[in-house]
Amino acid sequence: MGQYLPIFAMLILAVVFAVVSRVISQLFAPRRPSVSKASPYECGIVPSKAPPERFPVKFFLVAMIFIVFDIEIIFLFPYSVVFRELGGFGIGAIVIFSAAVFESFVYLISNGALDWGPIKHLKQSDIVSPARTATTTIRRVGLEGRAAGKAA
Amino acid sequence: MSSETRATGGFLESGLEGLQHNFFTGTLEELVKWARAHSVMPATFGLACCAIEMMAAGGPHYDMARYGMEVFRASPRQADLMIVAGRVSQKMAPVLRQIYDQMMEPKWVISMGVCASSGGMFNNYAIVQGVDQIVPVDVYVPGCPPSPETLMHAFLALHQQIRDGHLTRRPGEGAGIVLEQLGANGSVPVTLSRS
Amino acid sequence: MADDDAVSGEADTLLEIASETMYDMLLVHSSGQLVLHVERTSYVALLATLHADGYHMIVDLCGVDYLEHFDRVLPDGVVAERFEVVVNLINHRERARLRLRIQIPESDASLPTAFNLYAGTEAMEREAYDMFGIGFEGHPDLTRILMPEDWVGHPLRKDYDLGRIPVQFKGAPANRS
Amino acid sequence: MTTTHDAPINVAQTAEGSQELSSRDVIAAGERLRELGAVLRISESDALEAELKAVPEDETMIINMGPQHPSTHGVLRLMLELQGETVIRCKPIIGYLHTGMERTGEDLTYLQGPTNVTRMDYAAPLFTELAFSLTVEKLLDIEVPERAIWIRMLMTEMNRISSHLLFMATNGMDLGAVSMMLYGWREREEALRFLQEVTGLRMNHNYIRPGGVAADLPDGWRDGVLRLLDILPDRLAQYDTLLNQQPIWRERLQGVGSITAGECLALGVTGPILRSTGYDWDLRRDMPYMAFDQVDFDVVVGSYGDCFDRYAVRLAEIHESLKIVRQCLEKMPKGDYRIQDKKVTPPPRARINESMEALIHHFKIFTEGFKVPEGEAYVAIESPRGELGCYIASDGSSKPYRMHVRAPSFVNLQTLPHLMHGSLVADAVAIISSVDPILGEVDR
Repeated sequence: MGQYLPIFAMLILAVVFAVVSRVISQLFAPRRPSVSKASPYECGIVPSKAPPERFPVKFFLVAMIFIVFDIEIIFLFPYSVVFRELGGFGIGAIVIFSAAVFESFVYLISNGALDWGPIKHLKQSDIVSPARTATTTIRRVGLEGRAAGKAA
Repeated sequence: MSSETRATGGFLESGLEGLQHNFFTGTLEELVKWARAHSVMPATFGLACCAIEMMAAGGPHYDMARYGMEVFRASPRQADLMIVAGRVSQKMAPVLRQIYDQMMEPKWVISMGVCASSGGMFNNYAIVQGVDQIVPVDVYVPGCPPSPETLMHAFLALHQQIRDGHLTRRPGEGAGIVLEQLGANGSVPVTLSRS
Repeated sequence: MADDDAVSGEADTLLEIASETMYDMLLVHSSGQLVLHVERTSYVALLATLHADGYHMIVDLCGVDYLEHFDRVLPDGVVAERFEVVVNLINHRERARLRLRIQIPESDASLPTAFNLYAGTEAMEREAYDMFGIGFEGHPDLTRILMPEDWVGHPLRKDYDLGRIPVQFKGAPANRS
Repeated sequence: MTTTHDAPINVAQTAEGSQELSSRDVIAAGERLRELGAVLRISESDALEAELKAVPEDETMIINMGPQHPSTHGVLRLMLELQGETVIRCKPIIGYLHTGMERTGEDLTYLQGPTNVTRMDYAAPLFTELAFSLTVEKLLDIEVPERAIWIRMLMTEMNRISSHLLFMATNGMDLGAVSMMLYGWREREEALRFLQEVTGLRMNHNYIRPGGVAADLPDGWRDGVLRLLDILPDRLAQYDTLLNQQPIWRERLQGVGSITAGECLALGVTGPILRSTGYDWDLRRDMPYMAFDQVDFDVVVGSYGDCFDRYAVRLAEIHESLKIVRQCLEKMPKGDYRIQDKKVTPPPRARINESMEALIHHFKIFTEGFKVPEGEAYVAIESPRGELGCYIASDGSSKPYRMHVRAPSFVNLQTLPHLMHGSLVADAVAIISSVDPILGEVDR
């Protein structure tokens, strides 16, 4: 039991600090609610119509992808604590498990789920390439274009 | 918080301002004022040429970070100082007022440059002649544009003002009860206090 | 409309001094620059000719209110009106600039838009409308651009009060609340 | 302690009615096509295809990238119609910094004019002063002495360097490279130090006046210039290593907001944006003014016309300006820094005590101002953002009858709807920063 004492102490300290700072700032702060404070911040413009509720599906797609990989990490945590005792068998199991998840990751990347917007189709062309640096993309046109005399 | 809008009610309703000034709350008040003075976060409200000098004050050479102010918060929710840096046009006035209203108390305003303070050299139809017609201003900074050193002198003046201000209620200020008194043109809020 | 002789101004200045023409419009040399005085009716046609001749960019379009300066120097044959729209064009190949001055009467202050040929004039025409009240027929979005939407009057007109607040000296009764 | 009194009643609401972006089913078909990027007369079939591809109304959201926004370089307000993260339509709404400078210009004499116009483009104030002074000198038909021409060129090129350094700083910060802001400002302070040594002010110098410059170069100005010429090149090399090899920097800029030369010419765009499309047009070289024909430098031109090209063009233009500054240093002639014409230039202060005419001239020039013959003129120079022109119509009095400044940013802003069509919101920030508008000169 004794070995868990520091963890409990830290837990209590964290809780106390959170509660105290929350309560004090709540109590000490001057409270002057007003209509404009309640209205959403639109860069200084008083919003005329309510913000829409419909959100495109792409945002939920990213959330789904996150959950898939989050679960993978959760399974890795307990493994990492006892991986010495499990030895070869443990490594084999984890490799199979992560290969399965990694396969879905590869599918996602190839499908372009994470490439949003115009960059998707530009990737193949040489517009977006490491070879193109600030000095190679410009060309210096000399003075041959200069008109002979002084134009009006 | 100047006396004009004294908070009413006790500790629970209006926090520190509801308390009477005595030995304990006095030291607490000093601590709060010290904390506020040294971590003022300006809202980016750069309008015109003064905004460039304000950014220069934030740059490495003049380094506003010495006074704990280099974090420019974009949204008024997280800012407590609005530096009106530049000339305020008639079209911008309601926007400025909306940003000011959306800032949380305690909040201060620095009117940077002569155009913000008094319309400057543009005494015409397009410019609000002095931003204090729209928002209450704490520190006026002269100069067109004020050099970063002048702006930093304004910061120090603001910090001094914060430290000299009153938070808890002083004995002479009464209970801060606000009544509606029927004045000449409609009812006028009056605070019952001696000061 | 204009025959395409594209006679450049310099060539025939030496010959007939009286009144040169370029694209059949009255040409004037104003401090070393070519200025064409254009009729309102033939404005769009001239723009089409100029566009074909290489003047493919309208650099600037602005209004001028000549309320207090009707007696300005104008070549004969041009009726002085209250408003004037000044259009600056540039020809990158021949490195030449050309300025068009179009007289706009106060009674019907309007001009056909140049947006269809030069898409860059959209904002400039909105500014001329906002500041002078000169309407542009066929403009896709003729609204105010610089002043607030509910602003009354056109500020750059000469009869528009500057709105100057008298400077308050110490002790002077300040009219601020 | 702020006195928070309630909002004054006359503060109108912030809505701007018909100037704002209206929802797509309200506006007419032609207007909708125009705002969907079909502004530059694409063929009917493409226009129809753009129309069909348009997304049903309720899936999109019109939001405000409003006047007070960290990345709109001042008080530019953009109304964006977003479908998820993709920008479908964009409408810039300007006027939030309208100062009525053209109207104020009509009440100031020609000597006071530069103080008013210098506050238009506050990142490069000397350029507007130069355009104003050149126009007045063309109206007066006077020739400025040789030394004044070269001083003006030296100072404006130094101002171009400080303006492009400001672009480097804000462009980096807008894209998240906040340390770029520190480096950009560090170099800009060096340039401002030299400008302050000569003109006495960091900004809004009022140094270039009709008839020459306000004061001669202080002695010891050569080491100021040489010092700058030594430290800047390797600092610019630091920018290269800091930014160019970063995949994030490349992905945020390459292929974003690209425009073709034809679209630029149709929209009247000039300056680094036009040059980034590969179209080499620079007023300093093609229609040389002052002494730019005796100075050799390169015009830098991009290849794809996207944000990365604009960044590269401006970075290279700093090197070109350094080249010009070095040549100005070597070829600086001796002589007067202001035209000796009594009617235009006030006499030196000491002369006033000695001679009566000097006193009269001084008095007349500073109270009533010198008279400019009747006429009108338009002179354009190459400012860091494009062609900056000043059109003055004078009625023979000592105040300009009409003073209009052709601001490059005002016209360049019209490319925003075109560049942003179909890009992400994050790209919108990169595009605004690459157009580099200065709202002081946009709203005048």
